[in-house]
Amino acid sequence: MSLSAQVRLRLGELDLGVDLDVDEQAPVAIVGPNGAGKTTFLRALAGLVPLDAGRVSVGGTVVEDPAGQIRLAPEERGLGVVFQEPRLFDHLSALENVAFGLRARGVSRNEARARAEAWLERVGLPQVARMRPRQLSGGQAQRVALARALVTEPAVLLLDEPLAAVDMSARAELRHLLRQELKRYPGVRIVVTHDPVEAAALAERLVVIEEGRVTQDGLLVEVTAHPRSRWVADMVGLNLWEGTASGTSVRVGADATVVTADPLEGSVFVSFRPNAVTLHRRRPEGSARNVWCLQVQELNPTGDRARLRLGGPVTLVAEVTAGAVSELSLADGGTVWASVKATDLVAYPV
Amino acid sequence: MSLSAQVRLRLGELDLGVDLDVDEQAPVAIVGPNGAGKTTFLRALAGLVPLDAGRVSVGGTVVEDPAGQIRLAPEERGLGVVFQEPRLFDHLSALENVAFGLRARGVSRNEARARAEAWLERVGLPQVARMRPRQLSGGQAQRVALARALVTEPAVLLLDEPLAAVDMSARAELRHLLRQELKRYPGVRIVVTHDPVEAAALAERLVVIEEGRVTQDGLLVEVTAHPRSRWVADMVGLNLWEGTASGTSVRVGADATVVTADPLEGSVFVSFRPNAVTLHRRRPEGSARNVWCLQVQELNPTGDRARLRLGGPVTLVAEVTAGAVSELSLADGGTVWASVKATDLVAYPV
Amino acid sequence: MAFAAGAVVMIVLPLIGLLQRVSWSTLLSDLSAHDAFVALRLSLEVSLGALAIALVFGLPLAWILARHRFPGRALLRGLVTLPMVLPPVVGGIALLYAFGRRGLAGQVIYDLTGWRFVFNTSGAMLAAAFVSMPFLIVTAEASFRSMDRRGEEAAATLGASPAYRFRRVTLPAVAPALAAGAALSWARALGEFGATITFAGNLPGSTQTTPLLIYLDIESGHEATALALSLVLLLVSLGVLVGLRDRWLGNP
Amino acid sequence: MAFAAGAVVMIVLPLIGLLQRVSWSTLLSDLSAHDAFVALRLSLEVSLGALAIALVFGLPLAWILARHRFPGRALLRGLVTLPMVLPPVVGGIALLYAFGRRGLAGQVIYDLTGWRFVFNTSGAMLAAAFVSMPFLIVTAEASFRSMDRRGEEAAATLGASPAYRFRRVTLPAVAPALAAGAALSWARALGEFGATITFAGNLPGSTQTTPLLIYLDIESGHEATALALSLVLLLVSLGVLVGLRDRWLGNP
Amino acid sequence: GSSSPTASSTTSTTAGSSPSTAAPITGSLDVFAAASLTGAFNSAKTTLARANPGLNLTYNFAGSNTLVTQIQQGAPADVFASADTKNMDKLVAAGLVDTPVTFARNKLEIAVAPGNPKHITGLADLAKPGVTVVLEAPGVPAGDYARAVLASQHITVRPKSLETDVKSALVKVTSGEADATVVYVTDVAAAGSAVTGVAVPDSLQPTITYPIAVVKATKNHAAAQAFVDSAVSGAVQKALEAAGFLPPQ
Ligand SMILES: Nc1ncnc2c1ncn2[C@@H]1O[C@H](COP(=O)(O)OP(=O)(O)OP(=O)(O)O)[C@@H](O)[C@H]1O
Ligand SMILES: Nc1ncnc2c1ncn2[C@@H]1O[C@H](COP(=O)(O)OP(=O)(O)OP(=O)(O)O)[C@@H](O)[C@H]1O
Ligand SMILES: [Mg+2]
Ligand SMILES: [Mg+2]
Repeated sequence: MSLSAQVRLRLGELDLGVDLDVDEQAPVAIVGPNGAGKTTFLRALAGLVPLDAGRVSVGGTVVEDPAGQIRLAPEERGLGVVFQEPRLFDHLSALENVAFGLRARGVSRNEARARAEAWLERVGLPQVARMRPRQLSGGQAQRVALARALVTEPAVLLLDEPLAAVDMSARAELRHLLRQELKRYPGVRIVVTHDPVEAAALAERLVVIEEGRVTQDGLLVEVTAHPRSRWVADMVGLNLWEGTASGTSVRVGADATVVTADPLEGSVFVSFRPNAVTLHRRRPEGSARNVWCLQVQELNPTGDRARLRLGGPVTLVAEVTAGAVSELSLADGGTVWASVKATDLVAYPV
Repeated sequence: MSLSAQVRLRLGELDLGVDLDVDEQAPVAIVGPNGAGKTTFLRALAGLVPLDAGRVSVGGTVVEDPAGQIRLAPEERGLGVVFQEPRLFDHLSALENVAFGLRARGVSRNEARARAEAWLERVGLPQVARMRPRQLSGGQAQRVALARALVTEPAVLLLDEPLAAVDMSARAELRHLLRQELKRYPGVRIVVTHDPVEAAALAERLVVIEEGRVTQDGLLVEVTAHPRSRWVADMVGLNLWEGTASGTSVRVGADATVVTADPLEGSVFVSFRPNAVTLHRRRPEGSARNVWCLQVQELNPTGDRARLRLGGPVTLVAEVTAGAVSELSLADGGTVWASVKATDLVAYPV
Repeated sequence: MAFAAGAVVMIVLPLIGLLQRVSWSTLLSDLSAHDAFVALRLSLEVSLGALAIALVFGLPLAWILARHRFPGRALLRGLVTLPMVLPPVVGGIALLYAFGRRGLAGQVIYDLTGWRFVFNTSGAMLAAAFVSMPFLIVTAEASFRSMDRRGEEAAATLGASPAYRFRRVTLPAVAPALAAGAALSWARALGEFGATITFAGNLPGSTQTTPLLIYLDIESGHEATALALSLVLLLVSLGVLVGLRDRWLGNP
Repeated sequence: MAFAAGAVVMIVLPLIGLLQRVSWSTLLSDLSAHDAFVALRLSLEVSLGALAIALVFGLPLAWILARHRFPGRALLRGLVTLPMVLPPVVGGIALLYAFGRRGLAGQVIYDLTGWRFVFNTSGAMLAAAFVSMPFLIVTAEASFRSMDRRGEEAAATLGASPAYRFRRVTLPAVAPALAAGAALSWARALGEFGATITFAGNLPGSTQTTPLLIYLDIESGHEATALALSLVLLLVSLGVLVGLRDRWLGNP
Repeated sequence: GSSSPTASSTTSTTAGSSPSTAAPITGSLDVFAAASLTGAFNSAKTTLARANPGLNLTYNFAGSNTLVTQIQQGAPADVFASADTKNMDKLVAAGLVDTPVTFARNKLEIAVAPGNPKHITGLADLAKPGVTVVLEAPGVPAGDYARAVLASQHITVRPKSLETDVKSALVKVTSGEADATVVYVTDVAAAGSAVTGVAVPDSLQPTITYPIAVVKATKNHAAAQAFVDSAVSGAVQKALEAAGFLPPQ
């Protein structure tokens, strides 16, 4: 069983052109900015919006092909969807909602109930079984929707931000559950997420969609280590510069050149981790050439560390310990010297 | 201007009893598990669900007091709400949605348009002004809803997970915007969030609601450093044990006693950071008494680090470098020795 | 508020006027004197039959009008509302042309099966359905159109067939509007008069529904009886509407 | 699908039957010979007037029935549907008792202002409103009841007064159902016959609406004219319903 | 001894004094007339208008019973022309009208499909098996008259339907649902070629009279009286005769 999709469609301002082949080996995570077309892509796979062109096939069966006049209805495609909003059936109890897909497939009343109950338990909500959707909190509703899709065990599973409304502690647990479920799930699994932690926990392959196009596609570790767009870099928390390399020297701005470890030529990306940045009260001595005097534009303490957004000849985010913040008496608007070791800069061709 | 609320109400299974006084000094973040009653609490403040008892006053004016038969309508309370779902008006364009509150308050058509346009720009969506809500993506819709509430500049601002549907990179930016807006906002500001980073960025005070009750309330740094419930500990990413102290020795389980730095007596909480845990292939030598042989229950690589859930005589989460994972050849299901220094354990009375 | 009171006055005052004129002392004898109970039973039978016809035939049509695009849809949508506009007698004549023994379809049916609608309870039902079905169709169509379809989409991705979806998701979602439409349709069928008399005739026990009996009472000068009978008709329908609708709709 | 076709047959076949019998050659002379155009104009005026009355008075009532709890609500909800059940002639008599010159309210109004509804276009409107308003009320109430109120809540927190909310949020949300209700109500008013002739009389130019003229044509043996006139009535309403409704409802 | 609702004692054919050569009628005049008089009264209107330029004549046609209710409820009628004496008597009893006069008579006739395919020659044929007959319901004058005549001849008819008025009975015949019905000659005449009439012998004809009276509350008594006179023996009477009504005598 595998999914092969060439999706071409226009919807309002969106011009979607995404090619994606997914096999049942491992779950795939899709990430991308708001409005990039992630939801629309899933909807197209599910048969909820028609393709203008292209083709979608599931396990070798063509389920949609505008040129060949083929278009299977959503219920004929054997897939399950968790939508971005819960979309529970208002007139059914939480349990009946979860049992719906089973009943629709002809599973007996008792068995459907039992399996639905088991799944409600798994998503941590055994107590809401008899409640109506409007009596549930936002997060509870989304968890019921998750159970409703998972219980039917379809050949293709499409999840659109399944954990966005789930609270942090429950999220860790649910993420764990989902990870296990997805891991052993014998089908195609695609998860849209905004959370890199979630992507890392759930998938091995990461697909980035920006403005209706796939901009990166590869193993998660590969994509997160070598971001190719500002958006991806922001998402994985790396600094990213684009520049022109000649040898180990890369020109990344009007007044700024950095030195990297590996020699390259032509257009390159340079990325580095925020915690590779060292901050100093005065210009550091020694041979480091990647040194700038920058202004603190934003200071965000998070636990025992702090993230700083610094601007000047270059713009970068630095992460330092809380101790360093007070030691250097850093504050919004102040200036500071920042240095990065050449060996911490990763350069790769555009 | 300040808000003083004693909210008592029952709704379905929820028994809500929350007392909260908020002044205009700084924003307050509310966190808590799904179904804890956070949304219901905000709805009660807004006048969307009636109190059974208690009282709500805004800036000295009692807006609701069941005993005194006082109950102002939501539109008479002068507050703004961002709901958990966008709740945009389907028949109005994004721009008209944002302008709605201004028009309702009698602002002229042109001025309302101009201010709405400015806000759409601020939430990063100038291009969707003429689109209808059903043409927006989930995240775009929620951002429009955010602009719609902020543009009216009400005396009390209630935000229910304003950034949950926003993508990571836009979220950083929007969080920054929201942080600035909330900072200079001259009114009462309450934000419900599931994201500790968001709470840290937006608020100085953190209120934890669990099962309809306030379980912790204090400065953010204070609450996150001294969690008093498993939920809070999970949220801030700390390990938390409850135990009985006699001096520096705390009994935290049937077979487990830990040594802390500060002597205490009676029931105590013990918390420590996951990265305070050191892992070893074999039992470490020396004087460390906080040493256990544990099983790896889960292993989550996140960037250059990995989080491990370990179980045995005690249960804890450890964070180690990616290097350590391969060095110790850690894997799901394996065993490992874990130690924590007494000085890294923070103990405080229950 | 004041306007709402105006509406109540406009509707309730005439009913009070009726109540005033009913001669209470002779009410029971007025009613039992003639075919009142036969007519009432027949009225219920005919109006419920018409409602059943409207539901079985009208609902699918409403669905198709609401959810499918096809050439001539706008026209068809207009056509199905026309029986409401037609003066009842003309409606009856039109029915005769279509389903009478010499009618377009009636002739065929008669020749094939020997069945005829005229002078027959089935004819009264057909006449009542003809005038009342549009109310159900229009209401149902509007509700099918305006309902939120996201639930249906979710049901489809859960593997539900269109029929299963319709039954388990769509119908429950539009239940309040459907109930309103059914109530309108039923009430209209219960009050139906002109088309029935022209098409089906007037024979006690088979086509003489209560409104026909009331009309005859008025024509022959038995106004008191007519009013008494109207009162009973009103009470019956009030009982059904008050009793059933609230339960059906749920109480918000 | 087959059932939907059945519904179409049931409704459209009689209309085709009518078309067949209209004597096309004499159509124009049939129509221009008498008060046809006067009656048509009056019909439009009366039915639109009735619709206006239904909207102004009926809509607030529907709102109150849908959104407020008060003792007797279920009863009132049933009461407002009764004019649909009442045979039209009885409805006319009831109107006379209430708003006739000697009626409960009519007497008072006449004594105070010298105004009378009977034999007056306003009376025809009142009669048409009496029978047609329930359709609007029931449909509007159902839609007010079943609509998603989260938008209204959001509007309230944005500072919108109840009236502003109603106008800018509630009405647009229920527009399709309201349009359907208004169409039903208008069509019923356009076809109204029994209550009008009884209550308002049958005076050319002031109360003789098209259905009344059709009735007289049939009474005096001019069936061809009656059918021609019915046809025109149908075309007018078809034009209005097809032309306006699709625009009003939006095309999904 | 037929029990048919024939002329009442209050009806007289001699009331009314002015001859048809009276001065022109002027002012506005509201005539409430039974719906079955629509054709005749409308065609007389043209003649009346020509002869009386100052006359503003308005008809209000409806069922006699409806008209009675309207007049009782204070409707602004000047003249009431009824299709039966029973309804007129209600107004007489209530003192709302002057003494009525008979202005027309009618006869019963059997109406059958054009060309008389079932070969119906008289009332007796209505009882033949295979002949579908409809009659008007009890209380509807035409039905009561027909039943009285049939009873006097000991003919037992089993009608398929008891129609609420003459027109719907006639429609059953024109549409082929029924083979025969009994209606007034004027109805057969008005229906033209849609039906064929089979005469009922004069010897069996009941007395069917149409009374007319001035409404007491009239504001234009002279014109009202003039219209009544015209109905008895003037232009209106001529139109009635053209429509098949019999003169008052
Ligand atoms: N029904 C529609 N009509 C018109 N345009 C639409 C429609 N649905 C989507 N679009 C367009 O497609 C774009 C992408 O929408 P989509 O929901 O696929 O984004 P997304 O990647 O899921 O974003 P998010 O992360 O915010 O959920 C929207 O910005 C909108 O312009
Ligand atoms: N209308 C209602 N009827 C019955 N019970 C309700 C209703 N609304 C809320 N509840 C109950 O109140 C509980 C709390 O709901 P609420 O929406 O306030 O939670 P929350 O803290 O906002 O959760 P989340 O983080 O998932 O949004 C729900 O679990 C539900 O049982
Ligand atoms: Mg999306
Ligand atoms: Mg919530």
